[in-house]
Amino acid sequence: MSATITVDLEELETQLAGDVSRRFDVYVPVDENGAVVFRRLTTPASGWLKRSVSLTRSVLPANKLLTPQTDPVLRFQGGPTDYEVSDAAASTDLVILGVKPCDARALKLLDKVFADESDIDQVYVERRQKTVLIGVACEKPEPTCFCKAMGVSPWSSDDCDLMIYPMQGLEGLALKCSSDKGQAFLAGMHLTIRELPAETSEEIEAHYRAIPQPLSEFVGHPEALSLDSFELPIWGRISERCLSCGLCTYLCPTCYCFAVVDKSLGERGLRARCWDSCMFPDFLKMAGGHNPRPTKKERVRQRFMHKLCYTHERYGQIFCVGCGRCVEKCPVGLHFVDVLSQLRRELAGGGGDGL
Amino acid sequence: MSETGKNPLLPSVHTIREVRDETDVGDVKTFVVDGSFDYLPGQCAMVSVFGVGECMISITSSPDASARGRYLEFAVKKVGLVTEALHELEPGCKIGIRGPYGNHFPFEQWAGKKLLFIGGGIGLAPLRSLINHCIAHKEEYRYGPIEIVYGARSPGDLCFKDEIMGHWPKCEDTTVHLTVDRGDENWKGHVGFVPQFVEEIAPSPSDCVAITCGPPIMIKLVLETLRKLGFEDDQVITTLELKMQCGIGKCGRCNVGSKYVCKDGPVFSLAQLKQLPAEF
Amino acid sequence: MSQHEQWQPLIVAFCCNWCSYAGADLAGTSRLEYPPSIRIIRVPCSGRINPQFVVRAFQRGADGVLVAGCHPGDCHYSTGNFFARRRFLLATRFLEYLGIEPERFEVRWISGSEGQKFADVVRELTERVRKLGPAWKLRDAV
Amino acid sequence: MIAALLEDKHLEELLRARVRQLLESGQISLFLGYERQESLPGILPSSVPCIIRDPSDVARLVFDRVCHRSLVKYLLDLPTGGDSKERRAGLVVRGCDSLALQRLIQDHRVSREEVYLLGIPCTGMVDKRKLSKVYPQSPSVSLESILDDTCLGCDTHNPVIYDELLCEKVSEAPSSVVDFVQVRRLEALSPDERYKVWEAEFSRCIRCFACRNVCPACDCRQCTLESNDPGWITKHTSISEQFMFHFIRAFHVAGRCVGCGECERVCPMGINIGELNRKFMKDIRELFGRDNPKMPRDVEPLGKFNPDDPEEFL
Repeated sequence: MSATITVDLEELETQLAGDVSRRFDVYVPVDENGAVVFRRLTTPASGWLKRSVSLTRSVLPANKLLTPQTDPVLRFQGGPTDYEVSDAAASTDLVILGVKPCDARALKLLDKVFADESDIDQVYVERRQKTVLIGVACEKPEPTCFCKAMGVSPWSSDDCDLMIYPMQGLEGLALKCSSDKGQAFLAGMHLTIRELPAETSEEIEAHYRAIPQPLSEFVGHPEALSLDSFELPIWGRISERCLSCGLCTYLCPTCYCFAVVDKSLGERGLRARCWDSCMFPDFLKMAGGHNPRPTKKERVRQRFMHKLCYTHERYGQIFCVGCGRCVEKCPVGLHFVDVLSQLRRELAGGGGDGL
Repeated sequence: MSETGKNPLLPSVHTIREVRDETDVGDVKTFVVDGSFDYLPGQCAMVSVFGVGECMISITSSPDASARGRYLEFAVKKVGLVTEALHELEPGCKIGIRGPYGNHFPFEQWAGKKLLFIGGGIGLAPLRSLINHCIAHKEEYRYGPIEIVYGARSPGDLCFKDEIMGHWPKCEDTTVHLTVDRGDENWKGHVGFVPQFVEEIAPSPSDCVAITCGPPIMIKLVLETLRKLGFEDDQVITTLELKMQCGIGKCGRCNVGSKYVCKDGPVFSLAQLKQLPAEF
Repeated sequence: MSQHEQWQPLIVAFCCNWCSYAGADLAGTSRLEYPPSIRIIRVPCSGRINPQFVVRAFQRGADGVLVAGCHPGDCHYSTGNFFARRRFLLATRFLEYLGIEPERFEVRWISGSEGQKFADVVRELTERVRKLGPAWKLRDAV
Repeated sequence: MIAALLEDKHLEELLRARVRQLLESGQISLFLGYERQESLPGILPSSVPCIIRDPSDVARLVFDRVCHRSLVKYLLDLPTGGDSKERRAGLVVRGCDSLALQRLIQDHRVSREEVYLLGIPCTGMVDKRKLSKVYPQSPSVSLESILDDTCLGCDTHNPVIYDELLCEKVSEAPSSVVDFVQVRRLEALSPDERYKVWEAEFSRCIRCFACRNVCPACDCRQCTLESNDPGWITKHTSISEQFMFHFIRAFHVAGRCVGCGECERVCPMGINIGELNRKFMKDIRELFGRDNPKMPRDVEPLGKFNPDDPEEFL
């Protein structure tokens, strides 16, 4: 692993807003009416870099930039006997600055779905290759954060190309390269780089290591569920309060379900992959009316079994990175930590397995 | 534009060559489209009407016939938006097709066995691909006698009449048993539901593979009948149908437990199905 | 500027079958001149017009939208336009609140004998919209 | 202690005792109430909806100042008709909940006879964002400083329908909502400026439908947004479709919104949905002379007319 370095904050800011923005689409977190969202860097006011790296986690995970809510597949034009169809899948050279380690880890998990199986989604893979992830170590985690419990370290550069450590008291901005792509990107900016002595590097790590994350301790280290949990009574009980909205899935960095939806305006049309949610009642409803998951019980069970059991069986991983968004935002508190806690009690009571 | 040109959801555009009405009421049509690709019986393709959407349809032509005639056949029942739009189309119209998707019927594993096909209504569509393939390769795979049990609501609802009443009964060592839920003045054949009919025919389970496809309630009762007749779970093959969007195991729609119907299915043995959560 | 003069705004008019459509018809048979860029959608009654229709028209290419029905008291179904009046009192304000220029949207009562009024309303609306230029605010694209 | 500000132990005891009686006597077959979520380190306390069917579970019930979400819409999930007794439900209603329930009753989605209402005069819930700034340790916090803005402007603290009240009525103050400060501020802008405001707001929308699903005025059996034909919206999220979605949502609750503020509270993206609803409230007030547009009546402003309504379309 390469050493920790420092660069001049203003110099980096100028480069990113200038030359880098000409070569890449640069996305950074901004605060819009209290909601942190990623926006394309166009005409930033000076000081934006410092603001961006000091923001808390975004409402929508950074990794959703690679799987946008409406993602064109193809365009068509003409009538039924003379359609002209063109490929509309696009990928651009992308820089995402301000990625939290949880969201970066989520991309590693999504790689297993989109890039690691026999049917590779080339569009995703291409985007992934063309994206430079600039992470930011978590200076001030939210009370709802529990990434440590899910095996993510809030300062680790492992899942990013470059990592920023926005720690106070250093001369300049501390950075670490963690991939060849990151190295090349950094070199392309021709910044004045100062290498930090090993002990400062250790101090930085110690600083981040010491930042408490109380919820992680509460969550512990969950293990995967077995298929036996499918029949537990808990699903009927906890799902009673679900609103059947798609908030949890749309905010979840590891949720990726989509629908393929056509839209035509006159003779022209667009087919796109659009986010969809297993919490919506019609998610699995078929044209004939049959719905294998007709009530909230089956749908809530699907969400948690998918994350805790099915993905583990298929990809060897629990699909949760502990970002805490569902904990913070679910309108009825039907979130990962609460469900996990209730599952543990139920399994302990019933002499069940795991977790 | 995708530089690699490997957009997995991009269909190729095919022209409809012929449209055949399968049933008297006109709710099932077979579409013959120009062009083909390599596939095996049981596999599906994503068929799309531009501006309306896509749906997963099993390929009903046999791979042998497709390869010879450079065409694909899809038998489509009108049930939803996309299939309704498809039914509006005529020869010369263009549709999108991508595939093939999913696994196939494990016909290579049935050497020396008797084959029992049990179909209901439009459920004969995927079986038809397989039946024609098995008949064509009967000697190669040393299959035993072939029995086909097929039923529909009424005589007018029976699909693929040329084959069930013409071609198949004439094939060597092949028997076709037809039944309808309700007969009419011209119907001389059996009247009754498919599962009961199977019970009456009472095929012997020894050295036999049963392959069934039809409406969910029929499949459920047929499985029950086969169990009573002494068929083991691994002797029974069926297909699952779930809403699908991508066909490549990415969209997260058609999972049953950790399996994706579009990729790991649609063909499952009863033994495999029993390993999955009952949510289909 | 010359481009703007060339440009013909597209006006979508929702006309009730019994009065306003007959008014439009009369304007035509009386050979009254009004801009040809209007597209009339005939509906049974102004009470049938869901305000969503107006948004949909802007989405799909309209630069201006006219909603026209019988004068209050003259509704073929006796009260349909009274309901429409309430609905569109709110809808006009709401569209404006969302940022749509009020000049682009109009509701008028036009009877079957008011061919001249129909022609005048369409002409005035078209001219107002022409000054504003093409509508882009609610326009959908693929 | 903030915890003490949030709780009312006496009321909770009354509630539990009464629910136990109701369940044991068979007068109701289930009770819709709130339970406190398991306390998590560093995380704001939160009470969530729960259904109690067994009298021995009444100890789970709470009523405190973090009981967000209205319970009434859960009634729609309960099976009805036939032999089902599930709809013989008891529930807690505050002022805003009682308005919401009246809405469902008017729409024939719930019948008054099948529900038993324990009324609780309510002086407001706390705002989680305000609370998070002072929680857990802040020596002296006034309740007013952490109350939800909607609650601060509330003029219906006391339930308008109930079978019994669990405590004394509180005095009502005139609502500050009728000032429509934000609506007026937006009205003062130019159309282009207003469009920019809404474009920015709607561009954040992720169509999770939390606003719709939580709304007691959104009680249709089949939502128009889910109808394929004509397909008013698709799953595509162009800004045009976002405008259409918010137009439909707001218009469908125009004259029906009870002003509970839930839509704004649940929106994860912080969209100003409430200013759309309040615009309709303000216009209904001005145009049709309804002093209190959020108070459900037999027929709503858009379901009736007055021949003397303002005439602007001659």
